[in-house]
Amino acid sequence: MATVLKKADVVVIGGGAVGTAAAYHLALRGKKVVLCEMRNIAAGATGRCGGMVVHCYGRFLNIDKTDYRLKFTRANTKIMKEYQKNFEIDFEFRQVGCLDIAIDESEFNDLKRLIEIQRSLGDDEIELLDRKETLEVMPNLNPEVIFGSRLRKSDGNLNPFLLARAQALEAQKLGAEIVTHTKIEEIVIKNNEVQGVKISDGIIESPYVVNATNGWASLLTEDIEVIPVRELAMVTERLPELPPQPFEMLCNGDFAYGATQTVSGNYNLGGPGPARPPDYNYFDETIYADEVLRVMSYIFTIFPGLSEVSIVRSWVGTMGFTPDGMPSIGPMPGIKGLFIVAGFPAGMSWAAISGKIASEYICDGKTSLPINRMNPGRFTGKPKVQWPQPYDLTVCHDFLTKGA
Amino acid sequence: MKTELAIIGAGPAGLCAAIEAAKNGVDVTLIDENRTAGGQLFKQIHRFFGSEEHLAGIRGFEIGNMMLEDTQKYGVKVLLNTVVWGMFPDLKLGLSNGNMVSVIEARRIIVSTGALENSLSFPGWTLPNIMGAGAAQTMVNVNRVLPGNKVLIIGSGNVGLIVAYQLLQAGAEVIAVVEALPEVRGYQVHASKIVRMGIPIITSHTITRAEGDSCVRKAEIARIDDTFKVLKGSEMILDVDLICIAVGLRPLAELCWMAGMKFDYLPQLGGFVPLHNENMQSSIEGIYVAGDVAGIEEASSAMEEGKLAGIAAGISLGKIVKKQGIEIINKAKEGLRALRLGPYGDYRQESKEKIVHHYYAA
Amino acid sequence: MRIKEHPILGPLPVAKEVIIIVDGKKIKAYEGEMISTAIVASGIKTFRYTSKKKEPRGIFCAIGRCTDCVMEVNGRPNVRTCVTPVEDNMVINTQEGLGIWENWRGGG
Amino acid sequence: MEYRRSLLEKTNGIITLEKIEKYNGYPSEERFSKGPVPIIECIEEIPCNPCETVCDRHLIKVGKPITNYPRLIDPDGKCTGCTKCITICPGLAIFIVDKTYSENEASIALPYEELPIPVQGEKIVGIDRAGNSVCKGFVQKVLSRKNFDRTHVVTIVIPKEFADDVRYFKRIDE
Repeated sequence: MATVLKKADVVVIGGGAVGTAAAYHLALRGKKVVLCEMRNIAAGATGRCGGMVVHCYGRFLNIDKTDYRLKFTRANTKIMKEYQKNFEIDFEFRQVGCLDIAIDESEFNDLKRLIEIQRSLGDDEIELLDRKETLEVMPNLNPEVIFGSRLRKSDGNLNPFLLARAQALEAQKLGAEIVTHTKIEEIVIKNNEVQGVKISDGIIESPYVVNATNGWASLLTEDIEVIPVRELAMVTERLPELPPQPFEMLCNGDFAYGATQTVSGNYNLGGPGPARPPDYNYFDETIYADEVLRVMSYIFTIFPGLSEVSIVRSWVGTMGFTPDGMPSIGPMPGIKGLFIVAGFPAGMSWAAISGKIASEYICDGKTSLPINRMNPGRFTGKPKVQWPQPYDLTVCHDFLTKGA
Repeated sequence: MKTELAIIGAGPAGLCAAIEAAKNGVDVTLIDENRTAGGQLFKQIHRFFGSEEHLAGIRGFEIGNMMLEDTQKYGVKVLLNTVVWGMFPDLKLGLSNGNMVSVIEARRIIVSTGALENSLSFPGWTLPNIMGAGAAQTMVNVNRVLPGNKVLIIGSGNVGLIVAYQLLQAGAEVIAVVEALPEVRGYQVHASKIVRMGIPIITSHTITRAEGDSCVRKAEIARIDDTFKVLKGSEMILDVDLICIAVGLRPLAELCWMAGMKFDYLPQLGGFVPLHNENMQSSIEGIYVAGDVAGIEEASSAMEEGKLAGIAAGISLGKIVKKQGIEIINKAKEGLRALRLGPYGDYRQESKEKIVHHYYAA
Repeated sequence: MRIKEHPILGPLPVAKEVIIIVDGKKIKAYEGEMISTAIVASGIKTFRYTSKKKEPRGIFCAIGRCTDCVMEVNGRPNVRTCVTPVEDNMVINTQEGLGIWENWRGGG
Repeated sequence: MEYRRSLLEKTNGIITLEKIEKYNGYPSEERFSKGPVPIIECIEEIPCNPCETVCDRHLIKVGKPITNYPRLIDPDGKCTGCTKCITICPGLAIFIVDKTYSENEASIALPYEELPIPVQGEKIVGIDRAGNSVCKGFVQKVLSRKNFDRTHVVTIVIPKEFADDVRYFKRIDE
């Protein structure tokens, strides 16, 4: 029998923005929390993303659930504003707006239709801008390529490292224990009830486990089916703030290329980095020359000024998608004590509220917001989604937008 | 663009690797981000140590000129003003020259990107005219401009001692060389030379503060005990207008990290060093490392390691007959062994053996 | 100041004179030499001021690695002056913080 | 600057005659009486042997490995004072002392790589290994040969009793 290293009320797996949020909110409710992170705080997707806060990510996929999604992302923004009042670390959250750019007439018409649906579902913020209006908001864009855009002024960005570290620090102040460089070998379940987690030198006993490992979630809990998606990211040298400064651009449908300027002036650039043949390993964090050139040149067609700017570093991050594009947040059906918070294409817009919901469920058995549409077990028993191979952009674009 | 052997960094190691490989029929592309090749050679106006095979007794920049001629003689393709911004797994290199970006594919790669000077933090350390000793050496010997007239040097290793002498040669007044440990770190001959020329070497002392505005004006040094604690009351204020930091170098191994090489942490060789075997093959098939990037030593060892890597790459490409190649390799290894002896060499030999051991154990 | 005569390197090599404009002042330079060389030769030690604390910074590594010597060159900030050669009537300004991008296509 | 003296008092790294005698050997007065003698002040096992290879009369021995302490092997005074060893030494650690220069004077040939180059007959102050001025003297000869590769050999003449200590000089007018 493996030795029991320690006992906890809740073990949170994953040291990203979502895991540290869960740890904080659970500690806030007086729970004895142990957070285990395989590498270091924010070493996974959190530390590799552009830090975008986008209240309604993507286009067609789940457009019908706009009102449902806005409840969560607006609540998320409210919580982050509270954080800013009493957290020691400033995680640089700013609402500078977000432009979702149409690069041809058909995309512009799509945006027009999408906005009508969004408005009909109570979204009073979203605005449609034609080319002139878009260029007034962000003059540095390439007029020959821009057709128009969708603007939400309440979107913004933040420093993802600092968000995760801020939540982790506040959780520690409330007694939570953060254990890094500790890989979970398995979630220990006996007759469908969580006993704790197994790590290299023993067991941490706990009646509750929160799986907040996003892209890696299915490795610990198969049936929840979170698909890892490889994203390439780059950062430029520091530039003065570009007035006015809505940031991130989503274009080319759901396969977003993006550019977002941080508080310290660097531009974070991002784009899809499909896994490579022959083995299509989505966790492959090495970088390939052709994908760096592709993402750079695509963004430079949209934002030509950046082509005169030096790229300082490039890296790869692993996002988590679910087959239907909605996150998986909720108790794992059939396993008492296992709570899932994973599958976020836009994690920074959901992290704080997901952590709070996890703590509500574990402490009160119910949640302040309805999580019925995000039941982690909704894919159990269904045929596993075969990610289209070879994984090329156009095929995946249709796959994601039209659903499995 | 394709090449058989791409070499990144045209310093002593890169130049020797290129020459040795090209001399034996390998198609070599030597890449360097600077306008001229040579790396540290062209700021080293002193004579090299070692033996005849190490070109001892010849000044660094003369050796540099000789090697530049050899690169032309043996048909090495030299790409200057070209930055390697990425080393990718399938032996591909991302190049940029001006705003022209391209990718070159190689069958073998040698990384000889050299080293960067360590800095030292103390109140005021970011003031203008507080710079690396190697930086001051570059300004004086390459750019022919004297950044300051009253110089304080921190660190009494060979770099600190040699730069003190070379600043004096350029007409500056060197106020003192300050060393934290109780004894001088560099060669006695370098120390004797500057002491007889009136430059005091103050051991068991360190810099505790620097003051200035648009340029450093004052430096405070103080005695420290063997736990590096400042002894109150031992402070001295010196009037300076240039402070040179000579507290060691570390390998410039970003490309090695990017390619996913395995590393070892060896402070005696400058910190994180890419694992390699006795023929400079790194932990990634087809990629070799040579010179300071594979562990901080001096230019003479960098040259020998360059030869080693150049020939090893040539053999593995099938372009150099094994028997003949092995001869050159053994000669280079003898050269290295001779350099890694004595109080200044033993610890390097031991560390290098540890790296090779970890290479095979990894 | 420039080392006109050096015991080992000999006299300064002959080079074509060029003029660079540093913070509006004309300064003599020699073709092919680095911007930082001409700047240091003219007695200037501060190349930029940091954005947050406005502290003066100058050359540190002189091999193009540390970016402490960056200045605005021909309207573009963050140019590493220790590895960028001078050109005739180059306009060079001490960089304040992140600098001002003048004729930048991406400019606001 | 008043702290100059206090700094000099604290200096470390001074090479001493005892160490030179121990590692490189120091000529006897009897050997000195035969003419110019190269003095090698290289007391560490550093990998270096150009002094051995440059001497046409093979009077300097390092051997294998090249970290051996260099030693002059010239009991019968074959050294002609050609000064090749002085200018090849990467550490500028070889001097030629000739105590037969005159009745109470000795000459010291030492490597010089600074500007301005001294002129024959110039008045100088003899400096010892610790940087102290110990005596007066004059510049007897300045050799500036092409194959010396920019190291000049300056021979100074000083009172004989300082010949074992003076290893540098400064001009009087400085």
